[in-house]
Amino acid sequence: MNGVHDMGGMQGFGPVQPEANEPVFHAPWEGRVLALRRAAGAWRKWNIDFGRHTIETLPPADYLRMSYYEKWFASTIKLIVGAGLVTKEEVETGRPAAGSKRETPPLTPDKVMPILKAGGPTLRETNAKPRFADGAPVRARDINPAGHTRLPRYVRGRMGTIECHHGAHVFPDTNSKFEGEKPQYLYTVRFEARELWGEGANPRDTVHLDLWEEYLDPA
Amino acid sequence: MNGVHDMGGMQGFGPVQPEANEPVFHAPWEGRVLALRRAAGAWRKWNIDFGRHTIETLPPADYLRMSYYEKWFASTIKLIVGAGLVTKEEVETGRPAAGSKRETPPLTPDKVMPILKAGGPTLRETNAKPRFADGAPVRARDINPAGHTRLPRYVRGRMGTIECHHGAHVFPDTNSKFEGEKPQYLYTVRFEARELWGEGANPRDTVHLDLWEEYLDPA
Amino acid sequence: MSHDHDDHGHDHDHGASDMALRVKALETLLIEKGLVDPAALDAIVEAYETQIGPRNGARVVARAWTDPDYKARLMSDATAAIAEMGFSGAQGEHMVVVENTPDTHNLVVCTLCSCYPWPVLGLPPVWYKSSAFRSRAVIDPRGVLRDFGLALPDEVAVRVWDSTAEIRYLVLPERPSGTENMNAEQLAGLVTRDSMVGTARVTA
Amino acid sequence: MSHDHDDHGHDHDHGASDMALRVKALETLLIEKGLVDPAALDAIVEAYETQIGPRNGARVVARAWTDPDYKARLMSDATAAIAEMGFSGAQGEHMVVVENTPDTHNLVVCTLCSCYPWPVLGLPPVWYKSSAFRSRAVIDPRGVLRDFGLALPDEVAVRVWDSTAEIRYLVLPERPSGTENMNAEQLAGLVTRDSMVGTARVTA
Repeated sequence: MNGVHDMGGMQGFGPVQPEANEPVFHAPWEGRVLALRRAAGAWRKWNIDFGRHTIETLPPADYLRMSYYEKWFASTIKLIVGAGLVTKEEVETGRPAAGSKRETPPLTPDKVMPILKAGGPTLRETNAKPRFADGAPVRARDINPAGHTRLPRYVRGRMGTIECHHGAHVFPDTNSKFEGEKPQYLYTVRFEARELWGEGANPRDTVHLDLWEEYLDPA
Repeated sequence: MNGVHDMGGMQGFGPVQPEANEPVFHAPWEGRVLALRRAAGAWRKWNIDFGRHTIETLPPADYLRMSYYEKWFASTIKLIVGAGLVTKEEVETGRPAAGSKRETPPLTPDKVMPILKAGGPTLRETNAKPRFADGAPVRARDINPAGHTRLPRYVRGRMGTIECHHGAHVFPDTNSKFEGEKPQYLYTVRFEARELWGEGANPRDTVHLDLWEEYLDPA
Repeated sequence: MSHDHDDHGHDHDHGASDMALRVKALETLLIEKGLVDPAALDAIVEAYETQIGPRNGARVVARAWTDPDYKARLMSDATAAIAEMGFSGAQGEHMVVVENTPDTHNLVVCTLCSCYPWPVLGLPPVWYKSSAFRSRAVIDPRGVLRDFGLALPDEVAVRVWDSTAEIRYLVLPERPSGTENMNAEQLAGLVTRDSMVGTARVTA
Repeated sequence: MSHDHDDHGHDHDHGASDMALRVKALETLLIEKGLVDPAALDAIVEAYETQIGPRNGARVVARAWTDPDYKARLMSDATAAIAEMGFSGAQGEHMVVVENTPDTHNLVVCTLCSCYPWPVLGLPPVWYKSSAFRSRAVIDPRGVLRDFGLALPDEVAVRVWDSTAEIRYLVLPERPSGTENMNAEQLAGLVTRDSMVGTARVTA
């Protein structure tokens, strides 16, 4: 989806404003949102790609206005309602529906550190051979899927060079739709800044993206 | 400027929602904003390109949230304060500063229809010959100016065909910065939808843009 | 798309009454400073409420349908031909007319702001200025047309005109069948604003 | 950029206290339904407040500066070398380390969301998640670095790493001169979070 989340190359957001001695959380509710999202995720009703797409499909003006944890909160509600863990009415009233069954949480305190330490690797075994060799020239495809994709607009149609591959990884475009992991080679592709931004760019500068095989054509 | 105003090709804003029997204005203040902008413009302190850029440089989240006339109102304040017609304090208090001189409005009722009927043509005489002939293949340049431009991102770097020229027109990129009208040939350029959006597009479809000579290279 | 922040809905209502007050305050200030003449403001509003609107464009279209010589002039120099009918000026200084045919459908948009041919169509409707229309018209024109209930067969080419400069576009829709006996005035009554932007056909 | 709507400023304050109430309400609901365990929530928050943060990455960097064999392992298989130090897991499953040199400066961004190497750097700072950083880092990295007070000469190449997949990047900054006699623990004290994202250098 060519959404407002696909920000690479936009201008007009003003300077970057670092904050001195920034705390991990600016208010306790931010940490609770992070924790709720993780604990609800332990029900395994969605995957990371679907979760990202849920944030991307927030109304665009809200996406720009909301803070990071506000977006997480809004998208968590979408996720748990969509997964049937809670109903919209329960979220609105703040109370379990009459007669609803009490569940047993899958994430207990003892499992927290093991789960955080394990993460969710996306590398998968494959028998396929990589289509592109290191150093090969490639062109990023001109695709404009309505759903989730990790091919940013600013490189589409542009020429780059394969730096290396990282083995086969879960493909977000299908995984986000629960259409399968479709693992395929993931490559680091180097683009000259001038290829992306024209002659105004410094000729020494490069931008590197990790792109799946399906995003690339030989050039 | 690659701002959020440069929306061509974005997705995720939902369906277009026509309104049955839409009134010219949805509230009287909308008409007053239109009129105030026009009447303030009669002081000739800015031009249309600078005016457009003033809207484009509203904070992006506001740009998406505000209605059309809210944007006009916010940008009109920026324009009249920036031009020194009023001060920020006067806008905030709603009262003329103590001792400020009372002006004489340049736009009187009798001039309204003549001015609206005349408009502001942007065609200019030129001795130059057009660089591109009808039917010539061209490529839109990869420029990313920080200021105002009328070359949308979605055609940059893409191949098109000259359909015709419209004579020399005022160049917005310089006019918006009060750096001169720099009139130059304006061409209608036809782009195949597939060149812009990839193989998913209908092979019969085309998108046509009016682009200044400086936006184009021979292809 | 769900909107989880129902409690933010009030911003808009709050915003609307707030806007009326703020605009009134600015108008009062500019009048007091002698920067604007309130009667001129009234005249501008009245012009767009009563004189400059899509009935103008409908008259141009109807005449083109009934007067082959006029149509030829309109297609070769739209600005002059439209001025013949008394319509000209702001946001219509340089006009081009694009003609729908059985093979080709035209759609007008302004992706960068909301440019629109005011002298012939008046001020643009909210949907024309919406992010949804501005963003999708160039990448998914057929989807946009479906939002308007217009399903075009794949065989009909869609030409999208993105108003990136000061050229303004008016679509000359196809004259509907069954209107052979109608005069220009009657025909003008059939021509809708949307048909002249390209989001509708004219029906008899 | 001026903001004409000062009266909308209240939204944010309103929003913040409102958010605390809404999050609390959701947490209470999920606990009552037995969907989440409040002690698990506490454990997650505590992990990111006390254990998972940029001191981890600083230890990796300091060891790479002082242990050539470790550095070789880190550059060839960062995930394994970082796991040696006890750091692994969510948002750091597949790590790559990129090294700054006198000729080359590396900068990490995620233009599509805010991907960041949590096990070594903790949760990302607000600026990393901001539209300003995400948008500009790829088109104007040198301007972004100037916002951080880092003016790079044209001769130094800038490599931007856009974290579009599940590979996470850690910048290995240059070891500052004058630190020849410092041990790994002392060196780790010099290494800032920003230096490992690429928006700062390490200074002695």
